[in-house]
Amino acid sequence: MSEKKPKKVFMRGAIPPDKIAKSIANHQSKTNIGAHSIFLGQIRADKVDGKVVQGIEYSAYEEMAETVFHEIRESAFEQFDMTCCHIYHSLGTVKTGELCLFVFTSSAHRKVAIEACNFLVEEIKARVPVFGKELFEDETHQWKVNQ
Amino acid sequence: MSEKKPKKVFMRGAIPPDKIAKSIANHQSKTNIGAHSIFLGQIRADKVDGKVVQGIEYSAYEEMAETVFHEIRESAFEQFDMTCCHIYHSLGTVKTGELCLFVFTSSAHRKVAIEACNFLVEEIKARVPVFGKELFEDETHQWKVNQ
Amino acid sequence: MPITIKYFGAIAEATGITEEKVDLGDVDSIEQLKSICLAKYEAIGDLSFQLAVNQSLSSKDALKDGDEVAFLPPFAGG
Amino acid sequence: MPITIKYFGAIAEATGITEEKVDLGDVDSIEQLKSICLAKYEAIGDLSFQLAVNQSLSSKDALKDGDEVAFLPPFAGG
Repeated sequence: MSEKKPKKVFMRGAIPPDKIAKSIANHQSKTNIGAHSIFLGQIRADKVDGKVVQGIEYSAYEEMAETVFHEIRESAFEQFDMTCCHIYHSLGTVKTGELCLFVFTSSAHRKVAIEACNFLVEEIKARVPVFGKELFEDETHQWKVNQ
Repeated sequence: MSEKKPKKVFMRGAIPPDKIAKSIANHQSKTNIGAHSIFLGQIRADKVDGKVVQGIEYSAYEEMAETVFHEIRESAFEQFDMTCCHIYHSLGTVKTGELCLFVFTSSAHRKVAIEACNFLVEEIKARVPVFGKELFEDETHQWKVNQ
Repeated sequence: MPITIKYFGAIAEATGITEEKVDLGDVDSIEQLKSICLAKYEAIGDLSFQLAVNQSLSSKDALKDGDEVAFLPPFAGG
Repeated sequence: MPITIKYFGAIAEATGITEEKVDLGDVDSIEQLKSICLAKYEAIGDLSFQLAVNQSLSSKDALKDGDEVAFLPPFAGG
């Protein structure tokens, strides 16, 4: 429970795969961990009325969003016996095929890590004031809405 | 469904974090993917009668295990609308803090990727003939049994 | 009563601004503020949004000096 | 009837070997084979295991020429 202090979630642009490798490597000294669960959101090239999404431009009500991210982490630590929990979300433009969300949970046992990760993903999608502008190749756009 | 051909799951020694980054990067050209779910098994320094596990030496009935891994993947592709599915498992010695299992599923939507990943992990733990010798610092050992 | 209003995403696109400071006079409820904004920016009437007061989606209706009210369109994180 | 027997993990440790080819004579059932092995390697009597025939955990009892029988201790993958 040593990582409960507020941590910055937002980062500019896409999340590089190397960041995920580094996060994993940073946990190899924590030998009470038996399982990691990771969720990654990737930008899909959805087709809308014949136009293809080229990327999403993310914006947020940043102060509120960081507060909600923190509340969600606290709530996850209360419910699940996690060792660690990390969340990163992009702001600005993320191109199709690139990563916009990285959720990483660790625990002694697999079920805890997996359930905590699922909880975090659902909470993030439902509760965090992040907005996404889907950009088309003809420079038009539409606003994304989470299902 | 293009990756249903049999693929080798076993690799010698620990799974390096870089392998995970590379697998993720390899999927950035597949722009029909919206979500990845990853499970990682890491060796815990469990304490047994005052002795601490230093690592696990994995062995397997390899021919049967590769067949079962293949059946599990096929079954996952039948049940879940996955874009891709990758499984890697260590053989030989993996030290505490290192990774021994890497399960990676991708799909257009998060629920499919997450459920498929969970299915694969449970099936692997239950059905694949892999054996683990937990090594202690005094050169004694005990045989691991999945719960 | 001076307050700050913030607009995000599709709402900011409709209002043409992302933030404004206004003095509401004797207006002191969220519902009244909402009516004022809808009259001022007709385009947001067609959009769905919820309101946060001081970064929280509370349901209370009272407004006080210095509050920050945010118009939030549907969330799209992840 | 010649068959191959494989031993894994804790079972191989108890038998001291990982594989042997045996001629079972007129023995042609898994149950008989199991009794023979338990008599030959007493230590495996205390261990839990299941048997695979030709890489499959089938429940059929008949053995035929060239079958591969494996003694599998509890699984520990992942």
